[in-house]
Amino acid sequence: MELGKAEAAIEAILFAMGDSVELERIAKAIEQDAETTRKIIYHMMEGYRTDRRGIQITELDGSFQLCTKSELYEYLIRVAKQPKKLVLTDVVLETLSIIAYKQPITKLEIEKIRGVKSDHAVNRLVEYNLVRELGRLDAPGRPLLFGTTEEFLRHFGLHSLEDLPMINPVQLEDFKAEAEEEIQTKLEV
Amino acid sequence: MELGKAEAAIEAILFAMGDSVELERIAKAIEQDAETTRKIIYHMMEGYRTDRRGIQITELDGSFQLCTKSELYEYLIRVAKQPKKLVLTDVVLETLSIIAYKQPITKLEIEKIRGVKSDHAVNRLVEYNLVRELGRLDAPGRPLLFGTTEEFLRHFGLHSLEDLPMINPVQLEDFKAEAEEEIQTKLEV
Amino acid sequence: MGIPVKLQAFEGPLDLLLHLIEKNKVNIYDIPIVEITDQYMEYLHEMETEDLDVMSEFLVMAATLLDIKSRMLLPPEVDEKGEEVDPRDELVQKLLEYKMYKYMSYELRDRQDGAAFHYYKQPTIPDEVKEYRPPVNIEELLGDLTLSRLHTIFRDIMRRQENRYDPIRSKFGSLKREEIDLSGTMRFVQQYISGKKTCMFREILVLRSGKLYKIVTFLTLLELMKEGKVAVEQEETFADIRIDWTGTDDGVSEEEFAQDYA
Repeated sequence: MELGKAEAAIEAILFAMGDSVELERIAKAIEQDAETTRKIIYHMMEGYRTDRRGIQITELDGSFQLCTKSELYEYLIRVAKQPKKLVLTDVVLETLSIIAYKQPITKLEIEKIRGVKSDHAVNRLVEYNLVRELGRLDAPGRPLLFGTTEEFLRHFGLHSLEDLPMINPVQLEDFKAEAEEEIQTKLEV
Repeated sequence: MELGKAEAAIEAILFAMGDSVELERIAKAIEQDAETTRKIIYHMMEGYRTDRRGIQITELDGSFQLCTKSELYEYLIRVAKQPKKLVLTDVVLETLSIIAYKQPITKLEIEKIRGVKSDHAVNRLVEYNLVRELGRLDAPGRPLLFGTTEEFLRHFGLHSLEDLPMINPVQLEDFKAEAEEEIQTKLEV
Repeated sequence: MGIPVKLQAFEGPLDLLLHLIEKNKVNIYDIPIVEITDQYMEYLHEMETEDLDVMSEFLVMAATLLDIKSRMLLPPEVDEKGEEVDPRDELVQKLLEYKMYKYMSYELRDRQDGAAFHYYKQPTIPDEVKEYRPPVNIEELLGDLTLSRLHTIFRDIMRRQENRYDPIRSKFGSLKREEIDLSGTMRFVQQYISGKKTCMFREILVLRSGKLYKIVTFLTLLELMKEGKVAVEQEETFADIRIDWTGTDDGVSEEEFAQDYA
């Protein structure tokens, strides 16, 4: 299969599917191995970068999906309905950040960290499709385990969980340093 | 507005809308007159003609729409038809065993036993032809009753449901006694 | 003295504690437990929440703070390595962890704003492609699932269900939510002690039922000690506590008490 034809096929597949499509499925459809397919897609991503293109390919945890470029948003809202913006309250965001970093995690563990019941927040997150049940923990009561969804990655513009903003060690160190300094000052007084 | 930017905006608009969009709406969105806009779109249509593109713009009665190129149809079928590796999850297995032993049974009763929603699992089992609807219960809401299929018997080499290994009633009593004992212990502490 | 902060704004006891620590500009590693506990209790008094779940969580933290406060007064405990144990350590770790996730949630919020400007497209797969279902190979699907395995699975489910079933509570018919009126209960406990002049802690505990009542009773006792209205004595750990009323204001007499709470 010629490269141009492969690119055309992949564009058609991503366009028609709308949703994200796993690398393996694309590879099978164009009858190439996964690595070659990945290279082709990365090459295509370069091509979409030109100013003349209004769409791009985004990678989500080993899957690929077409979407519009964010800088064209202003033109889109003139024709398309503005997508409903999900407003996440502090409570919900806090719960989400715990799930994102600690997944798979049970409600009880979330509650331990937050110090308050978190049922409501977890249910909201499942409803928004940002969080899903991953299975059950093999422990008494077989509690449900929760983790984030692909929609979560999309919503926060992440390509995989590894893209999660890291807890900045410098910042945490800063907290510590500050604390120590204060103690020092007090001792000297 | 620069030509490249206009093309990008039009591509993004057509992509996001999915349906066909009238020339006038596109023109308004990119703040050009209809004639200029039409010229830009015709120019874009030329660009899509290259072998590397998998989508194209079609004109429908003064409206424009993005769609996949028809010669790539076979790739779409290949993606869609790829059999996903089916696995029976724990949830599905649990549901199957409950239906096998408790039939005829409603979804609600299954959920009571499992303690969680079981729609998905029941639907899967019906799809696999291991479980079927047996009729409706003569109760409010007339809920559906489920039971196992002939396929189920065939697979397990059973001649009838009576061949199912029985649950020992003594064992069930044991479970109950165990549970009560545990609670008793907890209360005494 | 009123506190000009909406209490509902706090998501939980940890959130409130962090606020107090920041407001007082104190070091999280060296929390002045006496001041912070006092302020925390003050907030608690101001709290007018009907939600008992929320209230009990704040009360549990209050009990923790008071516990730390009392342990700070005792000679320092020593761990197996011979190092002094700071009673505040566990709380500090919890606060730090909570603070970290709170900080990360702000990071996530920022990310969300940047990611909101993409449009995605609905699938436009031709119907005949969309409706295609590959045939299910049942033999392959069921694999080595045997009847005895199915039987074991069912047995496990039934066992789990029995474990879930609580034979004692289920006899109650319906479960009532624990209702407790905080200030009323505190008044009740104070009146009981002042009426009796001398009584035992366990004696008060059995007057009413419920975990919340026990917590509130304990808190009230600590409060009365702080105000110098009672003197307490405990012979050994876990022994009953003897309470003597030393307050100046007249307590309620036993007769009146009996009338009020008969």
